[in-house]
Amino acid sequence: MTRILLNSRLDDCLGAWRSAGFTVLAPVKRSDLTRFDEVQGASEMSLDIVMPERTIKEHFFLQTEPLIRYEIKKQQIETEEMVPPERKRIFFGVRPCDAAGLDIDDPLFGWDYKDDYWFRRREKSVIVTIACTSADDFCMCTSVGLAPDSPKGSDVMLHPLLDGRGWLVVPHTDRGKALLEPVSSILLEEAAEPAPVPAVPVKFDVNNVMAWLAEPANFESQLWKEVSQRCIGCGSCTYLCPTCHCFDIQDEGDTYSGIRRKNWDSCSFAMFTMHTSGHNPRNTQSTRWRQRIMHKFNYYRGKFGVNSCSGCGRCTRQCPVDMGITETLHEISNLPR
Amino acid sequence: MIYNPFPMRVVSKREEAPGVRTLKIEFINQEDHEFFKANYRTGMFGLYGIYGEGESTFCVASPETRTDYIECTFRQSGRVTTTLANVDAGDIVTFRGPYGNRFPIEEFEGRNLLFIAGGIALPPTRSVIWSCLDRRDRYRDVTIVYGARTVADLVYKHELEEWKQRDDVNLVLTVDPGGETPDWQDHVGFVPSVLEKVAPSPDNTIAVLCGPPIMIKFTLAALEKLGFSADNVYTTLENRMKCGVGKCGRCNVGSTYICKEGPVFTATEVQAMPQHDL
Amino acid sequence: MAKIGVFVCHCGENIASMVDTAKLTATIADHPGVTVSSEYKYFCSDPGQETVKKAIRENGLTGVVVAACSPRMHEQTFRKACAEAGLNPYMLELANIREQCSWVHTDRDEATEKAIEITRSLVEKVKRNNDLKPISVPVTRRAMVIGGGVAGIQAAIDIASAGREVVLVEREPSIGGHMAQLSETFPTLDCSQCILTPRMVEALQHPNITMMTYSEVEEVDGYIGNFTVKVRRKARYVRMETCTGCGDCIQKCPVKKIPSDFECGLGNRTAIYTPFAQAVPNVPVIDRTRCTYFKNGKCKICQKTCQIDSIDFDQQDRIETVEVGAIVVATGFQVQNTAIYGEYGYGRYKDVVTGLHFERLASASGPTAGKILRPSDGKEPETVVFIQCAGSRDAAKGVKYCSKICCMYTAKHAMLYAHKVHHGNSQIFYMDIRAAGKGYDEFTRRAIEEDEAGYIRGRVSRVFEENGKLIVRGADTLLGRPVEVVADMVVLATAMVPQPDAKDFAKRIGIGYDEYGFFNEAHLKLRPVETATAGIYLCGACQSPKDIPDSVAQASAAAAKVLGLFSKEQLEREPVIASVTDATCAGCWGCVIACPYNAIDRKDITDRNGNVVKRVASVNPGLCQGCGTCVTFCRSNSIDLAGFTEKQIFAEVMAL
Amino acid sequence: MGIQEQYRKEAAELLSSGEVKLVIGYGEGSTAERRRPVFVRSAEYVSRLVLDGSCVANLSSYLVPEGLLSDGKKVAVFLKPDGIRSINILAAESQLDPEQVVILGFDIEGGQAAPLPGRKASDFTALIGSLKSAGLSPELQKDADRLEQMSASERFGYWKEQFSKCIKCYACRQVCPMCYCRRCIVDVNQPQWINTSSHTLGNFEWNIIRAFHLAGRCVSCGGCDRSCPVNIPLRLINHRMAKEALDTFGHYAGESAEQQPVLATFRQEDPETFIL
Amino acid sequence: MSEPFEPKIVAFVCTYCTYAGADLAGTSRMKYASNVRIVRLPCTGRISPMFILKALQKGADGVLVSGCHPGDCHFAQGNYHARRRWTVFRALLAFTGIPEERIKFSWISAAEGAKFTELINGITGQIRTLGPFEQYQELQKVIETQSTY
Repeated sequence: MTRILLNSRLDDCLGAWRSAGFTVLAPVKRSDLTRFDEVQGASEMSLDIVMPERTIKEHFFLQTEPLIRYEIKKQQIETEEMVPPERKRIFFGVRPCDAAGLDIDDPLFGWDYKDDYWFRRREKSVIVTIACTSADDFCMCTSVGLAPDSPKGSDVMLHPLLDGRGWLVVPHTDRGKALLEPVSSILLEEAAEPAPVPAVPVKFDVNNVMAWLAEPANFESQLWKEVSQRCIGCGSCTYLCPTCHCFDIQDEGDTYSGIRRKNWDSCSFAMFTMHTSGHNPRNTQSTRWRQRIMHKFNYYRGKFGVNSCSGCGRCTRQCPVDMGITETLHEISNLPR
Repeated sequence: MIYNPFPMRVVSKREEAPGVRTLKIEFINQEDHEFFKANYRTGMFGLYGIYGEGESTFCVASPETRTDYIECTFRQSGRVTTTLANVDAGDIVTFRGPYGNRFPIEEFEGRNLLFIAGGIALPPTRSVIWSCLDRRDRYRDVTIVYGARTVADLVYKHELEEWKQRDDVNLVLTVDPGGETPDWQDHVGFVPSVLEKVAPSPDNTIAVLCGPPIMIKFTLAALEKLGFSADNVYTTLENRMKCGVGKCGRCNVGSTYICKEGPVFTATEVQAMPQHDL
Repeated sequence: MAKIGVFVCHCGENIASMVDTAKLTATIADHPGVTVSSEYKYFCSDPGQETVKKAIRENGLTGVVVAACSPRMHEQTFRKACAEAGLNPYMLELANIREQCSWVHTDRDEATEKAIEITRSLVEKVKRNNDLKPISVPVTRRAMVIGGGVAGIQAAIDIASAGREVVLVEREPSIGGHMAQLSETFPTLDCSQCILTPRMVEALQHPNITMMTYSEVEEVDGYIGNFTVKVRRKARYVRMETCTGCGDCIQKCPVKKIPSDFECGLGNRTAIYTPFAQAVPNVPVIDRTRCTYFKNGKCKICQKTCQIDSIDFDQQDRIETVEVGAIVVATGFQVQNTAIYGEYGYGRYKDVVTGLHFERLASASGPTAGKILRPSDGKEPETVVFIQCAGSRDAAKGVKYCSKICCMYTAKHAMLYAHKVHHGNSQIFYMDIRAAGKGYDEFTRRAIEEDEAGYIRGRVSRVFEENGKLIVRGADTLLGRPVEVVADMVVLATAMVPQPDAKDFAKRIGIGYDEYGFFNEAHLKLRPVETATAGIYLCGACQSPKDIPDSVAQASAAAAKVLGLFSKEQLEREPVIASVTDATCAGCWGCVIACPYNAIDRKDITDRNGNVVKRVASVNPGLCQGCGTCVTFCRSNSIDLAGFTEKQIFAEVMAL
Repeated sequence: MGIQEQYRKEAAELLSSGEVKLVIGYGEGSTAERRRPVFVRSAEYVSRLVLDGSCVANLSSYLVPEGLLSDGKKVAVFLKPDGIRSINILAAESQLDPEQVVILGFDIEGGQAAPLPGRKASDFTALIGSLKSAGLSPELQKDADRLEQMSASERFGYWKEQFSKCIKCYACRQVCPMCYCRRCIVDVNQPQWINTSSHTLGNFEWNIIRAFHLAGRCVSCGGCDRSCPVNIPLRLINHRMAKEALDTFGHYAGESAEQQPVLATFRQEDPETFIL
Repeated sequence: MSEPFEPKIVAFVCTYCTYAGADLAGTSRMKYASNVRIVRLPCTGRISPMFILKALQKGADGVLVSGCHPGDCHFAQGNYHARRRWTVFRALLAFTGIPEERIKFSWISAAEGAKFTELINGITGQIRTLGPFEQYQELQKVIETQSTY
């Protein structure tokens, strides 16, 4: 027997979770943009899209995170750490690629020094994924070893039913199982057939890519210049990426008081690695693009055993000049060897 | 949490060279100080900050043998360093750290030490130098080769004088051609070429090398020519950092997080990194 | 960090009665960076200033805020006090809690609160002030005067007599300008040449004046105190060094029928000529376009005639470079071409002439030897009609402005005519009589009352010929009826207009001009002889229509400005000037275009091998006046203004 | 011969004759509708060039950065009239020498690419003049009018919502041919005029100041608007600035390579109805 | 009812005309509302749009920008340049929903102490009626608070 959540019972389900103290976030379309935001009911959700333009990353790793409030007094400086509230949150309707992204970043935020801004939110959040039933030209999860229904990073995965009545509900973690408890009465227990997942073509052979990247000589390959020629050096691919995690720390305020903030930053930006001396190790766009690819498919894996890409395809989908990881990796994997 | 720095009080400020200053700062809170004393080892760095402007990364220039305070030396260039350069005794600044790895000076025991530094990169070397000189009996010959662009650009002039006076330290000073003053008694020439003249035998000698990228490149070549094994040459990398704790993604060179796996590396390790990312 | 001293002044009761100074002092004392905060009855008094100085010395203050009156009142006082105490005078700000607080508010709490905010925000500003040093610009103590009319001559003599070298540049073969063409001058009726020529000779003989006649300024480079001027010395074909001015060559020159410009075409000159008999220098020039030798390769009579071999047909124009510290522009005016008034028949009827023609006719040295004879037949005119505002104050056809001198010279003409042709009848059409000036109104009254000039208020609609007479038809607007005067001669009081090449010239030397082409002064009222370009001054009619007394007065004023500049070897300027950050300048040159003072140049940045790597804007500290327009324009924030830096203003605003 | 073939041929001739070192044009994108910038350095690759009604990007921005033109050699670039205007502004602001830019001009009419005669920016002066007379886009004006009709507070609410989406990825800036500054105002940190953090206030400041910096310079190519990954209607705000420059100062961005910047010049008789 | 709302008004003025005009208001002992804070600059040409944004961030409910009348600029042209910038920037602010009533521009000469007085009183009164510029101040408040999640 499997458990089913009917479309018609979704609001009840959300209600039960909210009564249990959860805040529910789901994809919401507003002002021509879809992103995760707090919802009260199912009608606010936009679930029938391939994926929202913005990832759920921004709810764990804020685009601008206040760290410390400071006030400069005559004899001393008063400070107050701005600790994120530990709020119980449900992310409902996450795509598997975005869920996997969180999983990929966990080791980075956790190694050695633990970034509580990430983990306080991470630990109190439950990820309810909906397996994909559609994909577009940019989806590439299958190329990075994931799939439209991979459970990586999901606490609960919902598989849309073939008959469209609702979802098959599959918990994948203890946290997921616990989440289903307050709604057990709402879920049906019956056999049901899930809708087929879309066929997402494999766009490159990731093993080929990894092998090529690991070869030190290829660091100096001409390919980097060729594939990055039209890159304009904006940060949209990094900011929309579910796994990119670079940041800057900035003080912001008036002359006496302000807030130290942790802000998204991007390895695409020219100033990112500029030394105080003026020396800039990555002073061209091609070297910055190389860093991005190398970091995702070579270095990160070396440190954390996983590639820093979950195959959502946003980098290409929203690239102003139609570039992206897919194209570069496709080029690499098709190189004659 | 992890980005919260220790408040520090400025004890004194010293003008080292044009635009270069040294701050001596001390902990305000006892427990912070205890943490530092327990964890600081020579070679580590920290983020020095001032609220309202931000943080900037430099090494801890004071040795691990003197942990009552922290000294840092920096060149005034950006927003943070410009403000730090203008603090006075009694002002409050911040320190986050110590971060990174260390020079394995226990392994240096019983060996000759060759310190090579250029310009503003004496501070990290100086931390190791004093850490060793304060336990002088554990090491054999100590040679210091220090060069700067001009005589005015030499930092820690009073300590250079002190080392010069010591019998157990061989101090070699040099300035770039054209940077000498009329009364300059020491060498004139670039560090690598001076080094080739004055370097001790590579046998049983550890070299510690700090300087700007171009100097490192030529000095490594000189050391190699002199017969130093790359495993016996240590250096520090000073990449741009924001977090200091392996998160912000800025200091990476290849798969190395300079802030966590560095900043101290052997020449062998440095040579294994992608050179064009340095 | 900063150690700021704040000094709260009571200004007797002026401030203290409305602002709680004790509260202000105490509140500010608690502000970060404030080391001293004290109050006193009068900080501007000697003991008050001593208190400030003592506090600076004893506490090693890095900045001072005096909360008192307007900086326009006592900024200099306290800057001086700071300097005397060893603090850079620019590390001072005045918080204006009197004029802009205690005097204008009625609620003590509100005023106090405001005073605290003003003072606090200036504390934050002064923390970010920088040590500034007055800018020293070396001054080449030699002036150039461009234009050798009466204004130029006066300016040159004044400067030279004060012991400074002057280069006087005149494009005609002789100095003298329009004044040399005049017969008598109003309001005294003394002979123009009689009073001018001694000045011309004085200028020529003055040991400090180098005269460059028949020369034109091609290019001006540099800035106040340091101009490099390229002057084209036009080929005279007569050797200045040897020519004695005997005039034999002129007598023998076979080309005799060239209409003379000086005589307004009423007389002739030769191909080798001096413009007039009293020319200074009295050295002829050969008009290359008319000279037979230059046209046909034959003649050289002048050369043969010259006993001291001063004719040199091989002379070429040459460019001479002169270094000067100041420039006086005195390039004068032109008479408007009255042909635009077809209805007045100028150009069609020989006896319709301009005022300047009349001057030549009335001049003792003129073509008629001072007799008023009409050009058509050389007869003495019985009736002369003068038409005023023939061009001036006429937006439709002429110029909008009043030419200022026409009322007076028309009155003068009527008088001269009456004196020379006793039975003559003069009728003057006028719009108003503008006779403001010493002795001017008396002068016009004299023309009317003693010399019986007939004044008809109204405009002339048409002048036409009938039976050998000129019929002047117009309206008498006072009587409200048409009038018709039968005249033998009509004199048009034409407008004074800028030199035809005035705009080009202004661009070449870098000064502004108005819609007509008159040069712009820096401030119409307060800086009337300066231009917006520091070190370049104006005098005479190149700035606006003027009579002789005004031109001469302005010339002496310009000379005084030049001598003021030359009173020191170094020019000290307020260091409130802009500067460019080379590293970030994108070289779009918006600042260059926007700068009202042409103070921004393009500068090449070269690498070690001397290759140009980029070009950036560069502010010339000698020219920058510190308005900050460039700073605001600059998109990349690559320019900043000392004294009002971005950092200072940011802090000031963010502390409010 | 269709326009695509014709322009491929011309590109090939320019390259093989050595007149240009590079042709910047459009190529196939990752989907059927998408076109992407391509860089062709040899005549043998001109078949990569595509020219049709989907070629909308203003490619002039590729001419400015990283010293592409510093060797004095010429580059050919596919440009619509908006791009040609950009060349004029870049020339007027001394960012490039228009003699180095060979224009393969085209326009899109009825969804199809149509050739525009001319090779140098100055060849298109009459065309740009006629565009100026035709006025700004009525479609944009319609959208702008919709905003203008709101109350100030509603309009503030609208833009607050829009700017709250901004992530400060700077795609708008990076894609813009006018944003060639070596250091952007947002990167100025002494003082930090614009809050770099991408909270709504910081985003508001950033987008307002960028629009101000584009006043009289934006050619309404729409690059920023299309590039914005979070769909902020930047076209409206830039259109508003273009309208102000045109209506008030008669300034149409990129009329000629000699045009002076609207905010670095003035006329004494400029209107000033709002000044008390 | 609480106390009537007192707006915060920041004025950016040139030192040669409007600042002098404000001084004249003082020396003439004219009276005006105490809500205005004056920032002195050499010339209106120096007044950057950023100043206005920063004043709003600091909670200004109204901003006044003022300088010499056209033709009277001490620096000859600074106010002409400023006028163009204001025209454009004002349009931009209005388009983004910052009410025109809150951002005022004026020419006030050194002789116009009375005009300065009237203007300050007028603007203060007008903005007092409009109330605080909460919409903008809200943006600053959001920054200062901890994120919701």
